[in-house]
Amino acid sequence: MLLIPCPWCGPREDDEFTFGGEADIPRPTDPDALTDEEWADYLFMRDNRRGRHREQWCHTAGCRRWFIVERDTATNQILGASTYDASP
Amino acid sequence: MQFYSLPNLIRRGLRGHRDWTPAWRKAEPKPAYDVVIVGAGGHGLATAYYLAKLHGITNVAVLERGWLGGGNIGRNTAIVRSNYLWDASAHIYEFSLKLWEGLSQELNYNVMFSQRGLLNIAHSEQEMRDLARRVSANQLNGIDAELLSNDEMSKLVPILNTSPDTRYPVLGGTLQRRGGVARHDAVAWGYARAADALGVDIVENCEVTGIRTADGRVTSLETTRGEIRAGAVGLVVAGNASVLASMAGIRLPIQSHPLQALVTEPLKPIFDPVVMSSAVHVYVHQTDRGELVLGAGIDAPVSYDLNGNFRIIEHVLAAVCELFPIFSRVRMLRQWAGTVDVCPDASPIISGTPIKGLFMNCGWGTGGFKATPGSGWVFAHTLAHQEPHPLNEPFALDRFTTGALIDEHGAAAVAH
Amino acid sequence: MSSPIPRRSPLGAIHSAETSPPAGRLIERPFLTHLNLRLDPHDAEALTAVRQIVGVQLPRTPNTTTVTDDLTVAWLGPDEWLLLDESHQSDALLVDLQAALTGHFASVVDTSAGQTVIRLSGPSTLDVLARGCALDLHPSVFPPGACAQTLLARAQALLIAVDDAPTIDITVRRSFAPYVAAWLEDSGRDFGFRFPTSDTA
Amino acid sequence: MSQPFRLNRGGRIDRHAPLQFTFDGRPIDAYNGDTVASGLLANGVTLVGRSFKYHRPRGIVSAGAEDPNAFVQLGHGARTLPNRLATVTPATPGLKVRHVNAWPSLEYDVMSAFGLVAPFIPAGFYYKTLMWPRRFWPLYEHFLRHAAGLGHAPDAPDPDRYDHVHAHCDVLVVGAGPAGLAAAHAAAHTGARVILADEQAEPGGILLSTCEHVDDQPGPNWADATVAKLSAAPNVTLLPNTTAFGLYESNLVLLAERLITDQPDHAGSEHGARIWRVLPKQIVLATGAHERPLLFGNNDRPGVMLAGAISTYVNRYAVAPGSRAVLFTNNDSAYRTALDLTDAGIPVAAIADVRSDPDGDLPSEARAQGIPVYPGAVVRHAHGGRRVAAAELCSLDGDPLGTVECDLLGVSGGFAPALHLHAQARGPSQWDPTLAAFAPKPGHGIHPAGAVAGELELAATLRQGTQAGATAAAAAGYSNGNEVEAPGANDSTQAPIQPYWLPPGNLARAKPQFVDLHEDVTLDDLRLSLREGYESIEHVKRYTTLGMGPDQGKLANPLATGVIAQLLGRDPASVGTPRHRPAYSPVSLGAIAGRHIGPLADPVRVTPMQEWHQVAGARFENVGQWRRAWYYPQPGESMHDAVARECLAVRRRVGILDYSTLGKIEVTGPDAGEFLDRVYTNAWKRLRPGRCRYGLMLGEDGMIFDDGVTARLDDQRYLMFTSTANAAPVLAWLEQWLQTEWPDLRVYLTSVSEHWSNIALAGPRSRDVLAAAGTDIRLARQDFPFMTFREGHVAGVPARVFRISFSGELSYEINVPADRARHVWEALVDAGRPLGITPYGTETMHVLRAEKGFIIVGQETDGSVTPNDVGLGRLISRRKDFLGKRSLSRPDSVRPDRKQLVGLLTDDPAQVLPEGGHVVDAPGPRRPLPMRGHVTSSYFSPVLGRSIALAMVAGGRATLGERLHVATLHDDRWLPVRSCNPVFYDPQGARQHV
Ligand SMILES: Cc1cc2nc3c(=O)[nH]c(=O)nc-3n(C[C@H](O)[C@H](O)[C@H](O)COP(=O)(O)OP(=O)(O)OC[C@H]3O[C@@H](n4cnc5c(N)ncnc54)[C@H](O)[C@@H]3O)c2cc1C
Ligand SMILES: NC(=O)c1ccc[n+]([C@@H]2O[C@H](COP(=O)([O-])OP(=O)(O)OC[C@H]3O[C@@H](n4cnc5c(N)ncnc54)[C@H](O)[C@@H]3O)[C@@H](O)[C@H]2O)c1
Ligand SMILES: Cc1cc2nc3c(=O)[nH]c(=O)nc-3n(C[C@H](O)[C@H](O)[C@H](O)COP(=O)(O)O)c2cc1C
Ligand SMILES: [Zn+2]
Repeated sequence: MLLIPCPWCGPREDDEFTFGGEADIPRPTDPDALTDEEWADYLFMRDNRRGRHREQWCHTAGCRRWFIVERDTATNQILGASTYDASP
Repeated sequence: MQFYSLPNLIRRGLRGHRDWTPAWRKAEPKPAYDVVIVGAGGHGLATAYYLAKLHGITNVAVLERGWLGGGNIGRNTAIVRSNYLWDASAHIYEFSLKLWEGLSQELNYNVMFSQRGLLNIAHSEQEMRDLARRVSANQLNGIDAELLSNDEMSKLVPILNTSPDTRYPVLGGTLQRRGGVARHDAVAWGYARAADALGVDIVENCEVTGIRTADGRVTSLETTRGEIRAGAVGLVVAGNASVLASMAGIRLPIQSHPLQALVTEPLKPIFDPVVMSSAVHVYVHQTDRGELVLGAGIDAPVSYDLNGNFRIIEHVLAAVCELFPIFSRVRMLRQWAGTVDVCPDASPIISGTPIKGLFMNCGWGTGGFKATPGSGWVFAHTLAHQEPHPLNEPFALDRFTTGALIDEHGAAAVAH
Repeated sequence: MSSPIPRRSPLGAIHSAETSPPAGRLIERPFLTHLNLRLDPHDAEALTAVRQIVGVQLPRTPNTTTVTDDLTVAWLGPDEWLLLDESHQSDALLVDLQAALTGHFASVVDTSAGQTVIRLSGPSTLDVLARGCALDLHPSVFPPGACAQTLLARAQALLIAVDDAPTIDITVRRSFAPYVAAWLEDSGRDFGFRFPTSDTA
Repeated sequence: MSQPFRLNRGGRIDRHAPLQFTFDGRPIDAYNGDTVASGLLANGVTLVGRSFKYHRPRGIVSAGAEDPNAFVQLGHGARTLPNRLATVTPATPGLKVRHVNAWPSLEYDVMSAFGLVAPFIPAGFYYKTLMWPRRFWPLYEHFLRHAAGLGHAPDAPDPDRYDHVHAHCDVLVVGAGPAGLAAAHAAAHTGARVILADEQAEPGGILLSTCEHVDDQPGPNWADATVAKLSAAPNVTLLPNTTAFGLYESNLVLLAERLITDQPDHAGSEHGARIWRVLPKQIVLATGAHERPLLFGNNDRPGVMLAGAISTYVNRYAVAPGSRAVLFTNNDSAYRTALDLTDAGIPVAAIADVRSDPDGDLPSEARAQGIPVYPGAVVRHAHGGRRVAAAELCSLDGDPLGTVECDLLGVSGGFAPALHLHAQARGPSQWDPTLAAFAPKPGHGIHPAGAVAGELELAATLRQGTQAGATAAAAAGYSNGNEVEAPGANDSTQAPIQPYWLPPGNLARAKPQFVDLHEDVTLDDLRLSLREGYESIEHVKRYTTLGMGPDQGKLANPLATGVIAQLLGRDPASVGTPRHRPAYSPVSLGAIAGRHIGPLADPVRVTPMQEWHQVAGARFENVGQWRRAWYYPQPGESMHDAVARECLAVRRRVGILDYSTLGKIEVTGPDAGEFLDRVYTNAWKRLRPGRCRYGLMLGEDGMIFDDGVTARLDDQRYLMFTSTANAAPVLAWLEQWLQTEWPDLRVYLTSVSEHWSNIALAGPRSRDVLAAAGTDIRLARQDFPFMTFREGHVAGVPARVFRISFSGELSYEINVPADRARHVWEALVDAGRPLGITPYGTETMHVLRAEKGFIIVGQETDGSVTPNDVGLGRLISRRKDFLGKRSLSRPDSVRPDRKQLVGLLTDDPAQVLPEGGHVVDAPGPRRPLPMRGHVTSSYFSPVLGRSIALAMVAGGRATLGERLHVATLHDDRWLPVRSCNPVFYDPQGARQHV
């Protein structure tokens, strides 16, 4: 069980949250301009890092905000959290 | 290789079992091999075995960072079946199931493959439709599959709560009689022993830390026991696939998640078949030792951490007690987790890569134990010929570019 | 401008029944006006407009409420609030707010019929809730005036600490109300909590 | 005397509360305060079970949760409890205790024949044999299965309930021995919130077993006084009978509280157990240590016990576990047992001490009492069958020192800290050479104190406990803990232990020597395992099953580490122990499931019309958590009849459907239209207020994710309908894009699914019904055309009415606030009665939409279907980007032979195709047979008087009219069909426009 630090509500148990996968995968501004390979890279390829991992979480059962958590995926230690606009 | 048999057991028993020799040598790594397999899990060891046995390639090393068989093969719920929906999956899993049927004899190691039958439960009309669709596809693919009513389910597993007013009513289900379970550790040990006997070096406590390439071709591996040159490299590291691939600059469509399982204390026999319910993420069977082995769905977040997750266990056991009311007073003995490598379409990747000589076998996620023999067989073929066997051709990495996914989430739903 | 048509709360007749003290009370508070308010917290003008209508500031501290005689405003998110109005002037409040916020990027949505409030009060309140709520509701952490959206057993709920009886108001979605009520009844049984009737007819 | 081995003084039992339980039917007299084990011992019952593999006779080894042998079955029927430890089960009146794993009786167990062939069935024998003939495996397996297992599962559902509590505290103290009590006391003093849990019924730990004094009073008295103080403190929760069984990440600790009702024969429906889910700020671990057994021949004979357990039985339970004892030790603590025995009048015939010169306080005292001490001596072999009869002593060099008669053989190989919880969370440990065991490294969120920290002296333990309590409280923010003074005790000194693992020289040949008593793992098994290359401790475990029993090797693993290290000539630290995992002691599945079973298994969600449906006789269908009316059979009607009647009613007159479960999201803000443009395949900005449009939502992979109608309420507000199952996922999906990718879009999303109930009126007379129910909305076709919506009142209730249709008929979807929906529903039914209004359920809805070729997401689609595949390519806008668009031009998405939606008509109009059945070009016996696709929906259409089906068929649209075949599922038949346009009824769509 992870305690996820919601930037607004504070640490809460993980079943209040939805995991949203790796952060920092911006949607391409012009998908039509991409090759199939580039599109596949955006769509499917992931770093899936063992260690420091920036990821998206949503406090689904709470404030419904999406935010970013940094976590060590080898130990599940939470290293920090930040909001999308950085000003909660 | 010392032959395992009852007479030999008795003969050596009379001498106090003093002259048994190691099942596999503790090999020291040589500077170079024709083929290096990374990962001494079931798939890696099977690959090495078939390379040596069927393709005559014996200058092979299997490198394992820890003790062999300590990855997912050592922590899975051991369910074996072949009733997959899509043709490509059905063919490779059925091929694998046929290998299972002679595996103990092939390896001269009793892997206790037990075809006790496998049931999938449908709890809703849509699930019933999905199961019917799968049974129909299985039958036309030559895979044994039966669609069962609630009554028939109840006859096969009388302790299943099939009354209509439970929270998860059992509307019906499917049966694959040839499905079952095997003794998971024995599979790793059996392949290791058989591969070793054919000359394969199994190098434990040897972690791969880097992959070297030159001119777009893999040349050697950096390991905690020195550099090892390789003609070809097969990465078969399950949950760690992305980590290894990244050493070669390759990104994979894989996310690693913890998957939980648990066993109860041993009990006298209660029921025979394996029972699975994908809607409530439960699968359960009773082992030959008498414990109930229970599995769950994956933890949502990506993680390589092997600690158990109690919440998942709570959910699973609530569903289990609802489906099997008499289990309520049985006790959980131990729970653990593995790291599973999940592809977006819940199908594996058995494929070459943009780097010549570097091959991947991963993405088996929550369901690769059953594929161990088949996967090793086709991967050995792929490594030996430097091109895929028709059975694994659909499982190439480029399907994520073309979009030709083999989506086993949908109607097949059940992952194990 | 209340409608002549009788309303039905998700827990039906249960709401009128009470258990005798001291064990505690478990009642439904049906038919409050629930308004979901969204606006940009940086829009000072909009904030003022709202305050003029509801009489209090919108709480800006996460997980807190502001309260007037018959209105509670609960923080739901950095740009989201729930207005719980007991005055039965639902339409008026909705219309006034919508009018006041015209021209602002804001939304006021009536969710009154979609949720209900279950009030739990008495010395064992926190013991009952601890059976299904993972939050630390100890008064040192969750004093009167605090609120939190969280899970209660397997339902989402908004908890509001009302007073130090303690009294906790639990706002749940309509279709989850029977489950939550049954769950509270089961958990509260050991503490004497009971809905005396359950004729939801 | 009924309890021949009951001492006539002392003990914590209540001699005024006698009770009787039975063991295998035999009455056993005992007292309140006894465990089943102490009761059995008091009555001279020493044979309590048979071992797992060889079915050897086994007795009680310990007095606690670490026992490898004392597994029994409690009670019978639905309330039976398999595999419970006699050593921790309180004796209660009438309790029925039975042995496990022996047949026909404990004394004469046919399976003990396994003992005869033991030499041929060593660890892992089954891997080497039972392979031929191949087809015999099921037979072998049947035999193995029946030989294995322990107790029996209950034969009926569990009548008990189980409680769950979430708890928070500043300091959780696990273990209420001297260390834990002192820690709790110090922490509580600071005002911190403290929880103190101990698995035993009585707090006190080792103090209850020994004769030591604390603060100048007998240990038990001090424990009682401290407990009294703690229970009076408002900030302390005391939990006896509560085992901490798991320590997870985030410092989540799971406790299982055994309630008094956790007895097989209790009546009523009280809780059987309570699970505490504790999130403490700090943890003090004071779980003590487990005594280590020693190796010698027949070291498993009943009567061979841990020395500390002997003290416990004597001092705590006033039971003499034997009448003449021999002790075998490598440390001082067994001398304490010798003195306890002597005190109780039980002669100690010999103490064999591995150490050449035992000369501490305790050994000296024992010698002074005249107990024969053999230095440098070991037990080589235990004689006796169902009970130990004598111990054969010899020197470390193997020289015989004589055989000493005894019926009790106490062993002590030192103490291994019970660091299980710490280790479960991967807390670091280190090899402590003075203990010859692993001890936890502090830090890592826990404060170890007492024996678990390797501290074996009482005075130091009390100081350490006090310190740990204060430190933990300080770390949680309560800093005045240092004011508490540690309780005092006599400082005694113990001589160091001399590790004794592998019996030297020839001694190791004595057979059999059990390392793991539960799993029947012998020294020879370990040897074999290492010899065969299974060398890693984890390999040894898996190959021999070391530590895999219900006791999880609490006694065996610490011993095995040393033995293996010595066999391999390695440092024990490098050998390690098998990984610790929850549960420390097993926990019942029902307790873990808690309340989430039966009626509270999972929320059942119903609409405001639920009771009306029930009264109307509806049958229900589960759709996710929702329970929806499926069809409304009238007396004597089959499902088929009812659905046919409902279908025709809609097509000919009018039907009414409760469609409240649909998801509804208000999309508000200046950029709402732009937002919809990005998430739907078609265009929205130009939709005029008051109008509705059907939309398709794709995943970024281009596959259909959801569909539904969205209406434009006004300039800046849209109302989106989602499918029932996707209500929550769609909202989450939209929020994710809005918040993470397009924060610049000024859009707010609010779910109104539950506020608005949705009542669908469908059929040619629906307009008349709506008018008759009373509405201020003008209903004439030109005033309120198809695909528009109006706001107004229906039956006096404010309503949003949508002229949309999922049946292809004239239809109104009437949204009203849920608190008045039932009123509106009844008003419509009343108004419609003269017109023959018919309530219909989801099944009829499915038939009607299938007649029109409308898809259901999740039935026609399965996550691999594009809009084009289901013939909705026209909904794909070319002029804008939207989620998933790029994926539609990938090579595989444009293959001409993709599966496409078609209709199928059977040659035999009465034949309804099996849903899920596969479509082939030509039937044949060949397997695998190439498949073209499958039937997604199949019904008998009453209005058409024939069967219809929808199917996904490869390249289907190009081949309409083709002859195909569908396989049946059960009887190997082939049903000939023709493909056709998937719209079977009213293909022009005229009826919905009227
Ligand atoms: C709880 C659980 C239940 C499951 N249940 C089932 C089931 O019922 N049926 C089924 O079919 N499947 C099941 N699976 C899935 C199945 O276990 C896996 O798909 C399969 O075992 C993976 O293949 P493997 O055995 O080769 O992997 P592994 O055994 O994980 O082998 C990979 C090896 O690579 C090694 N490695 C990793 N990194 C390095 C490195 N850098 N250098 C050297 N070596 C490295 C690892 O140590 C490991 O030994 C389950 C999995 C889990 C976790
Ligand atoms: N060599 C020796 O003579 C020797 C050996 C061992 C202990 N001792 C003496 O005993 C003292 C030990 O005191 P202590 O307080 O450390 O240990 P203790 O054994 O007195 O107390 C430990 C307590 O923890 C409980 N416990 C263990 N695991 C638990 C779990 N998972 N959940 C709940 N409860 C659990 C046990 O029931 C027990 O009551 C030593 O300091 C010493 O004085 C002496
Ligand atoms: C099919 C299966 C059966 C198991 N049965 C037992 C068992 O009877 N007793 C036991 O202690 N562990 C059992 N285990 C769990 C293992 O002890 C171990 O926890 C698991 O393989 C994961 O390894 P780890 O705990 O060392 O990480 C079983 C595991 C599997 C996969
Ligand atoms: Zn939050």
